[in-house]
This record gives sequence, C-alpha cells and structure tokens, in this order.
Amino acid sequence: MDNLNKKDKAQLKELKSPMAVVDWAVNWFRKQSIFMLAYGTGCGAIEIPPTVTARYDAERFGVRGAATPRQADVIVLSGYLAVKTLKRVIRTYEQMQEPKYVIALGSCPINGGMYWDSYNTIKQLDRYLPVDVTVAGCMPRPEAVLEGFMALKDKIQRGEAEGARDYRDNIEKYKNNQKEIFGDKMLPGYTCDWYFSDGGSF
Amino acid sequence: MLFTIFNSLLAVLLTYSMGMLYYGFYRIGNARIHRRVGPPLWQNVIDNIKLFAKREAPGHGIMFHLGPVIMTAGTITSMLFVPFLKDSAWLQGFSSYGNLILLIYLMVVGPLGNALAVGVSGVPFGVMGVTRGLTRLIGLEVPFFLSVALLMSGSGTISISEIMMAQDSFSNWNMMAHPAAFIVSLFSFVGMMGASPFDVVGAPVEVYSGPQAEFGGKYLGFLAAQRVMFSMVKLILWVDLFLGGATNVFILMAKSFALFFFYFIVGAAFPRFKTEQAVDFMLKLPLIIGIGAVLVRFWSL
Amino acid sequence: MVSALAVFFLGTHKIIRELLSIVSLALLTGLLLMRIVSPVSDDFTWQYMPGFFTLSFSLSSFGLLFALIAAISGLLKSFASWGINSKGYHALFHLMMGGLMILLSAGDYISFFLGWEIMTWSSFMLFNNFSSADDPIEKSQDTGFLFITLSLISALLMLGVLFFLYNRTGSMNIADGVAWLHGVKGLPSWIPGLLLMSAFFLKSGLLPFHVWVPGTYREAPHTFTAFLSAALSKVGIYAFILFFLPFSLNEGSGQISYLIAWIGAITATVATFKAIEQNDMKGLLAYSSIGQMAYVFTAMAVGSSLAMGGALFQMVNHSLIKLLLFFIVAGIIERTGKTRFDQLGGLIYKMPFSFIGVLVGIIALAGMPPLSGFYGKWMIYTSLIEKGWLLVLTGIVLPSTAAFIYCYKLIYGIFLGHPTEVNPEEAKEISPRYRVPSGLLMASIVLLGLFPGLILKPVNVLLSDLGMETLALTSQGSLNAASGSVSGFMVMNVFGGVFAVILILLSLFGKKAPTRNLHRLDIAYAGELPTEQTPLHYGRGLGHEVKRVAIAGAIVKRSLTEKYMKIGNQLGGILEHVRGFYPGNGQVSLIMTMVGAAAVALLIGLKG
Amino acid sequence: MKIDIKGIWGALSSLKYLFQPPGTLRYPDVKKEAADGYRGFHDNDLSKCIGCGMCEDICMNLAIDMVKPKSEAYLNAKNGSGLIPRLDYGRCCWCSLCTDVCPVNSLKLTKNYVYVSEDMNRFIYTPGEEKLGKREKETVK
Repeated sequence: MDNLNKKDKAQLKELKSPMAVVDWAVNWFRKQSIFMLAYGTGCGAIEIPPTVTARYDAERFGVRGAATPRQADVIVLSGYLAVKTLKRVIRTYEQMQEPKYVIALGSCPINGGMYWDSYNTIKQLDRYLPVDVTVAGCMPRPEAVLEGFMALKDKIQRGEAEGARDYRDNIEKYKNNQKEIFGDKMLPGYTCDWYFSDGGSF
Repeated sequence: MLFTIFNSLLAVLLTYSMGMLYYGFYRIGNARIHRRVGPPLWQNVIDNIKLFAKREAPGHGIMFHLGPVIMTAGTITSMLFVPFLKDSAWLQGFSSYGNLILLIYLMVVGPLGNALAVGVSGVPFGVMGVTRGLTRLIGLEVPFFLSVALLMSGSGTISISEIMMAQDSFSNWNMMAHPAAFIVSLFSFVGMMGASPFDVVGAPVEVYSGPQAEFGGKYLGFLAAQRVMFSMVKLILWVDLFLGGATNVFILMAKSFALFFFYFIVGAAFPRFKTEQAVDFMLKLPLIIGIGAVLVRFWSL
Repeated sequence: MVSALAVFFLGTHKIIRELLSIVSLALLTGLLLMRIVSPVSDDFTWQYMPGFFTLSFSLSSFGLLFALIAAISGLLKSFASWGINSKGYHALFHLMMGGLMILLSAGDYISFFLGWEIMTWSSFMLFNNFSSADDPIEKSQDTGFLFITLSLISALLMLGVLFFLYNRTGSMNIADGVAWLHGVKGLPSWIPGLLLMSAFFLKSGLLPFHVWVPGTYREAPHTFTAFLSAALSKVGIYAFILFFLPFSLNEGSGQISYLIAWIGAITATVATFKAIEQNDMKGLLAYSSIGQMAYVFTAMAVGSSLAMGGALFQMVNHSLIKLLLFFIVAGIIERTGKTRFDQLGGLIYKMPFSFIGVLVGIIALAGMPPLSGFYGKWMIYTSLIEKGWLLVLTGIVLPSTAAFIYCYKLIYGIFLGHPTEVNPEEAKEISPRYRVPSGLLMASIVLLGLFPGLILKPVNVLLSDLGMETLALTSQGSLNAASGSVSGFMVMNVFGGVFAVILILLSLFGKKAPTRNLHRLDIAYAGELPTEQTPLHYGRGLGHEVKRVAIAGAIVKRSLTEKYMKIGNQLGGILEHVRGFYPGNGQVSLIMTMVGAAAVALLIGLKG
Repeated sequence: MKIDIKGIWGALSSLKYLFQPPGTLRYPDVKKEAADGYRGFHDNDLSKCIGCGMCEDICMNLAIDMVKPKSEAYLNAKNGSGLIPRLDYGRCCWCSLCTDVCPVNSLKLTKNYVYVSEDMNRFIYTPGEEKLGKREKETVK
C-alpha cells in the first residue's frame, strides 16, 4: 500500500507549475489503478494466479484483472509467443485504450529463450510491440512479477510509460516488422487502418 | 427550482461518495474473505478517475456514444424520484411527482438504453450479456413486484414518501409489519444489486465481461460511476420502503450500510447461478413465500 | 347518421370500383378524413335510424371511439400502402370497413351479426387472397383454414347465444339482451355469457383461441397487418364492453371477473414467451399484440374507473404503437425483402428514421417511462393494487417484464449487431409513404407521454356514459389515482434534463479523450479476427436462454395450434368413416361438423 | 422442493475469514528467503573460474558466451583462455547444466531471482563482474 508515500510527497514538492501538478496527479491516478489483462501464453500463465490471490495479492497495489482489452491498461505477456499467438497479442494490444502498457515476463520475449531455434516463435518481442517493463526469469516468481508492476508504476509516475505513443509514431516500423513474420497472413486492414489516419473523433 | 437543482446535485454527490465508500469496503471485505489484504478503501475512486483520465475511447458511432449517457441519465432520474429523507425538505428530488411503480420502471430505462449501445457495438458477447440480464430481470421483478404490491396495498398508497411516513416507530417498520414481503424483497434486492448468486450477467469468464465488453475509457468511467450510484439508489429505496426511512443523512447511511452488509455477505459467500437457475430459483422460493403472504393477508382480512 | 356513414362507405367504395374502376387513393383518403372529422364534431349523443327489417343503428360513445381508431388506422394504412394494392384489395378493404362500421353502430342482433360476418369474411379474403407470404415454409392453407374455422365457431357460438337471448327477451335489441344477461343470476346466464365471451375472446385472440393470430398477422399484406392489429383486434373489446362491462362491475360477479383477469394474465404470459421465440418480425409483433390485448381484458375485469381508464389508454396506445411498428416493419420488408431477424441486422446508420421509430415503439410497447406506454400500464397496476388483486398483478408483471426481451430482440435483430443478408451499402431508408404516418404516430406517442392527462377527457366522457365515476384531472401532464399520482410532464423533463447534462459532460471529456471511430469488425472478440463471414449477428438466438427457464420452456414447447390441427384432422378422419360418400377431405368435414354443431346450438337456442 | 441447508451454511462459513488476519506476504516490506537449492541468477567465483568454456558447450539454449572480461584483474592465474562466461537472460532457462558441469564449481546459481528492466537489451550480464539486483536502475549503470 504505497499511497502517497514519501517518494511521492518529495516529487510533489519539486513541481512548479499548476499544469505540472495536474499531470503529476493524473499519472499518480494511472499508476495507482492498473487493470491487468493477463495474457497467459504458456508456462507463465501459472505465475499470475499466486500474484493476484492471497499469497501476494497484487490488488494491494491497485492491480486488478480486466476482462476485455477495452478495459485494460496493461497486458502481461507471460512467456514465449508463437506466431499465431503474437497475432492475437497484437490484436489485443491495439484494442486497448491509451495510455496502455506491456509487461513481458521471462526469457522468451527477450531473446527467444529455450525456443531460440524454433521455427514458429518470435525471438524479440520489442520488434513488434513497445514493451515497457521486462521481468527476467523462466518463469519469474510472483515477487518478480510484483517488482515488474512496481517498476511500471515508477515509469508511469515519471511520465515515461509512453509505449503507446511510440507505437503510434513508429507504426510503419512496427507494421513492417510484423509483416516480416506474418507475411501474407498479416492482420486485416480494419484492425489498424485508423493508425494511419487521424482516427476521427467526436 | 434552484433549490431542487442544488438538491439534485447534492443527491448525486452523496450517492457517489457513499457508493464509492461502500464498494471500497466491499472490495476490502471480499479480499479478507479471500484471506488477502485488499486494496485501499478509496481504490474505486482512483479507478474511476483513472478511467476518465484515459486518453482515448473506442467508438462505434453515435448510438454507442449515447448508451452510457442513457444509462447514467436513467440512474440519476430514478435517483431523483426517490426521497432520501423523511420529514425534511432536503434530498427529496422530484419524488412528489412520481411513485413506486414509476420508479420500478424508471430503473429499467437506463439498462435498456445501454443495451442499445451494446447491440450497436456488434459484440455478440455483450448482447449475450444483455439477454442474460433481461432474462434474469424476469426472475427479479416478479417477487419484487409482489412484495412491494403487498406493501402498497397494505399502506393504501403507492407513493414512496407516504409509505415511508407511515413507519413512525420501530414496530411500524415495514420489515416488522410485513416480514414476508421484506424477506421476499431481499431475494430480489440481492439480485438487483448484481451480487452472487445472481451475477451471471457480468460474469467475466463466461461471457467475456457481459454487456460492458466493448466499453472502455470514459464510457467505462461513466458506467462505473453510475453503477455505484444505482446501487445506492436501490439501497436507499429499500431503506425507505422497509427500514422506516431516515431523518438525516447519518441514519440513512447507517441503515443503508446494514443492508449493504447483508448484500456483501450473500455476494461474498455464495457461488453463481446460471441464468435459468436464477430465474427458476426466484420463481420458486421467494414467489411461494410471497403468494403465501398474499393468501394469509386476504384470509385474515 | 353514423350508420348512414357506414353504408356510405360501402357506396363510396362501390362507386369508385364500378365507375372509376381504378383506385384513387387520394380521393379515398380525403373522403375518409371528411367522414372521420364530421362525427368528431358531433356531440356524444345517441342516434337511431330504423332501417329495412328491424335494423337499428346507434353509435355510442364507445362505438365512436372504436370507429375513430379504426378510421384513423385505416386512413394511415391507406396512406402507407399507397399504390401497391390491386383493385380487389381495396374493394375488400372497404367492404371490411363497412362491416366494421355496421358492427360498431349496431343496435340489434341482426346488424351486429351482419357487421361481424362482413368484417370477418372480407378480412379473411383479404389476407388469404393478397397474402404477403412468398416463403414456401409458411403454411398458408393451414393459417387460412384455422382462421376461418375459428371465426366460424365464434360466429356460430354467437348466433346461438343471440337466438337464445332473442328467445328469452323477445326483442332484437342488444340493450334488452344485455339487461337480461345481467339480470339473471346463476347458471342460466353463465352459459350463454361464457359462450358469447368465448366468441369475443376469439376475435381478440385471447387464450386458448389465439392460434389464428400469428399466422394471420404474418401472412396478411404488411400494411393490412397493421390495421388488423390496431383496429380489428379491438372489436372483441368493443363487444366485451357492449355485453359484459356492467357485468364485471356487478358485485355478484367477482369470480367471473377474477377468471377473466387471470385469462388475461395467462394469455399475456404465453404470448410473451412465444413472442420471444419468434424469428420473424411480424410473428413477434403478432404475439406481442396478443399479449398487449390481454392486459386490456385484465384491466376491464378489474372494473374500477381507473382500470377502465387504463384499459382504454392501453388500447389507444396499442393502436398507435402497433401501427407505427407494423408500418416500419412493412417499410423494411419492402426495402430489403427480408422478414427474419437472422437475415437482417446492422441497419441503424442506414435507416436512422426507422431506428428511432422502432425505438419509440418499443419503449412505449415495453411500457417504460417517459413515453405513453407506461401510463396505461401504470393505471392498470394501480387499479389492481387498489382492488387488492396482487396475484393477478404478479401474473401480469411477469409477461410485461419478459416483454423487454422481445422488444430488445425486435430492435437488435433489425438495426443493431451486424448485417447478415442485407448489404448495408445498398440499404436505404424506408419510403416516405411509411415515414409520414410513422412520424405522426411517433409524435402522438411522445405527446401522450408528455401529457398523459390528454386522454383523460375523452375517457371521462366514456366513463360517465357507462355510469362510472370519472377520473380526477388536475393537469394535462399528470395522472391521478386515489393512492398516488404520476406526472408524465415532470418525468419527461427530468429525464431530458439529466440526459442533456450528462451528454454535455461526456462531450467535454471528448476533448481530452477523443472517441476513436472503429471499423464494424474491430470488436473485442477474444483476440480473434472476425471476418465478414463470421456469424456475429445474434438475431435468431436472442432470447433462446429464456427457453431454459422452466416456465418459459414449458410454454414455448407446447403448440396449441398443432393440437387443434390434430383434433381437426382426427375429427375429419372419423367423419370420413361415418360419411363415406362425402367427397371432401378432413378439413372440409371439420367445417361440416362445425356447421352441424352450430345447427344444434341454434336449435337449443330456439327451443330454450 | 429441497432446500440445501448444508450448502447455505457451508458457504456462509467462509465469512469467518473476515475476522482472521490475511495470509498475504506483504512483499516489498516482508521478503521471503527462497528455499535451499532454488535456482536464481548466476554467480561466478572469478577466483576459481578457469575459462574452460564447458558451460558454453553444454548450454543448449546458447545462453552462455565466453567473453573477455572488462579488466584483466578479473582473471585468475589458472584461467587459461582469458575468457569468462557471459549469460544472456533472454535465453537462460535455469536448467543448471552449466553449474553442474563446471569442473571447479565456480559458476553457481544464487537465490536471487528478481530482476526487472525497462530495456530489453539489458539482460546480458557477466556473473562475477557485476551483480544482478532487483531493479535494473540500481544495478546496471
């Protein structure tokens, strides 16, 4: 339970302009309430239940599960990503609402892990999606997952957890990388066309 | 007029803060039953503000946009037709222009408006949730209507204020005067509050979060805010109808919290019914008690 | 004078048919309008005109109300069906109108029966000869057969009872018969009363005689279905009021009233669950009609002023709503050629007007505030509570809650979800000849929601004619009962105000958090990628869950229609054995049986 | 109609936990020592490492590379190749083959298993030369 702990108070004192205070406050609310979409890809899915249940209770930090990507703030990718899985992950990520974050668990998203020579898993996740926080382990224990969330909260409070902006700005790069993997089985246009236009709003 | 508008704003604020407080307690209590520590008490407020602070929201055209608006408007309108306090000019809203039957129907307007938005979003899971909700409603409304009809015909009035006024002493509270009606209405109450075992509508695992599947950002923020307010409206309605009403806000909070605690206990302890099980259950036990009460009433007359 | 009008309708129509030989709808509409306007300006007085035989015509205030409903429905219907119908159709339609007018202004048995029969037969020929069903699955023959058989039974029952009454009272005058019916206590009055009541229930489609309604409504020409539902279904109510209303006011008839109230509640329940099950727009609306009419009968059984007011309000409302919904459905069928929910969907942004029309319709149909549908229901509920019939109240709350499902199914199946067989690019708004009457109807539904008191003035006139207490009228915007009041004006304003405030709030957030306009298929679908071929529309399955609820499942599984057909066929088989020389099939034999039964009934009537 | 009394009462008995202390391990404040034999991050006793490269050979995920240390001071006299193992935690699966095969028992697995980084490129590390702490900011400069 680190609501307005000493670190927060110290940060708040340093802020000068009222707008900076508002931004800081918005970031504070964002970091204190994280709706998590746990995308269990394989072995790592089993680490999420102890993280959110009685033993480690992630809800102390404002982390709770979300049912659909529309409601989620963070997608937790636990482990290796097959090409087929990656397609769904990208789909899910694009459906989340900004600001949105990605936490990658374990070796596999970093450099392929034990599937380093597999024909159908991807080796480096950050080529296809902007990853905010990566947790080492195979699999990381719940403590490490919680540390991951805390690192993410730090990043949000600093205002640097802007993977979504990065994805939007460099969409060409990401889409090209994705295309290398998917080839002619690329995600259909309706899923990402709005990235290339202004999207439209009312 | 200005006083009424001020009062309406006050009612909205009061129900919002009460609701956030109660649901904060709910989350902590639930966590304790799970043997967890649980979030801070004001976690719901943080969640709500965060949702409003999201930078974008999904959209499926104007009807999708209007759904949460109708939902919230329905909630607030029904709130304004419930008198919060008795013997007071405060927090009466527009309750003198309406009555209990109007209120029961007003409470359905919002969800049905939202159902349109769910439909237009094109998520079949959401529509499935809506159907479950409407089906469950059959089970909830019938015993509820029976219990409040007992109350209305017993008090000879359909006005909420007058039903509330008639309960001047503890022995006159409707939960004492009409115990069967109270028990029947409690079943519906738990269901209407969306607690287990009647929470199949928003069951995240089974129907991918139910009607709210496609809402995110500010829309979800509005829906979350109206949800707690709506729960408070129901609590206050039950306080008015069965617990003798309240003369000031603190008594209101005490009584409504007692009811809320009951809801919490049932919701935390029991597993979930399937939709048809919920309806069948509601059409069995509560309905039989209710019919028994009606028969007793008219034989004893 | 009014009966002269009724005859004049016939004349007018015949002149058009014989002399002009083309149907000039403009002229027709104008004539109709004139004929409607003039009786309105009349006072609510009784008028007599002795005709040939001993026919006597008189138009009571009730008759006038029903005539008005019929005439306005007819007018709007003629407008909506501009130029799509043949000559014969118009001939039959006006013949039916004439029959209806004779019926409504009948003062004696013969004219009553005559009007009844003209109306029945012409409407039968209308829907049978100009059927809209081009789907081979539809069992057109069966529907027609069912309709005509049941109509025949109803007519013969009525004939028998009327003869019986004539025999008893020695007068052909309806009023004398009614007086006799109410004067006699016990069994002698119950049996003819019940028989007569069955005849009227049959016309209004109450259980267990509702079986003809869905098929007929489904197969009738689309705009004629609107008329069937809005006007013809009310005839049973008129006849009920004519013969039985004082009966239910009578203190000694508590059990019978209670029975009728329960028949209404059970009919509503059965019809509502059946409606949820329908996959066809018109079928759904047909069952919904049955359910809505049942509320009227329940309310009339209660018999208090408030209940009568509620019944009349509900009836007027039902006419408005059903005209609106059937018109729009007709327009959609015309534009798309599809009638089923699994063929439609996703049309909201292509047909915004129809969407709003259906939205207004279903809000009123479900009886939700702030539109007019609520206030009729409110009066009925309140009167039930005041009367203390709480179990009946529970009985009608069940269907009116379940009605939300079919209301949602109607709007979802057509407008929401995803397009299925209709290409949304090609879909166009319904044609103006449907839009204009629909717009008028929508406006009147909203107006009645805003000022529910508007209806009280005419209702009070009717109530005083019946010798009942009038309802208190404080302002146009509100309704009052002994136990409480409700202000439609206030409800609408508060709802509108709150709605506007929240809309503004939400739009303010729009600056900081813009809504991204997404593609239709860009939905939260568990990470999967739906394509155009993915079945995303839930039109058919919507409401299937209800079937798993024990009571609803039991209702939906059983089909009275099939049972009747089975009985009919078996009866036919037996008759064929008995009368081997008879060349007809079972169905014709059934008719023969009915005729025989009727003759027996007649004989008993004459003898008794 | 059968009323399941036991089902109702049994469910309500869960309410007793409302009055019991939660079983949560309050992680950042209270830490729990890992069990003996837990396989955490690597540690290399550079005073023993002989640079034989057997760990590199045996690693099936190719997570270990033999690299030159940052400074010669890290090498001991017995190190014949002048190389020490470098781990890639984008590959390692903590199978412990490398420590089992290590002839001088210099490469070991510690009980430290928490490491988080905002940058995916910072998962390559040379045990002995640097230590993996829990947060990347505090350890890797």
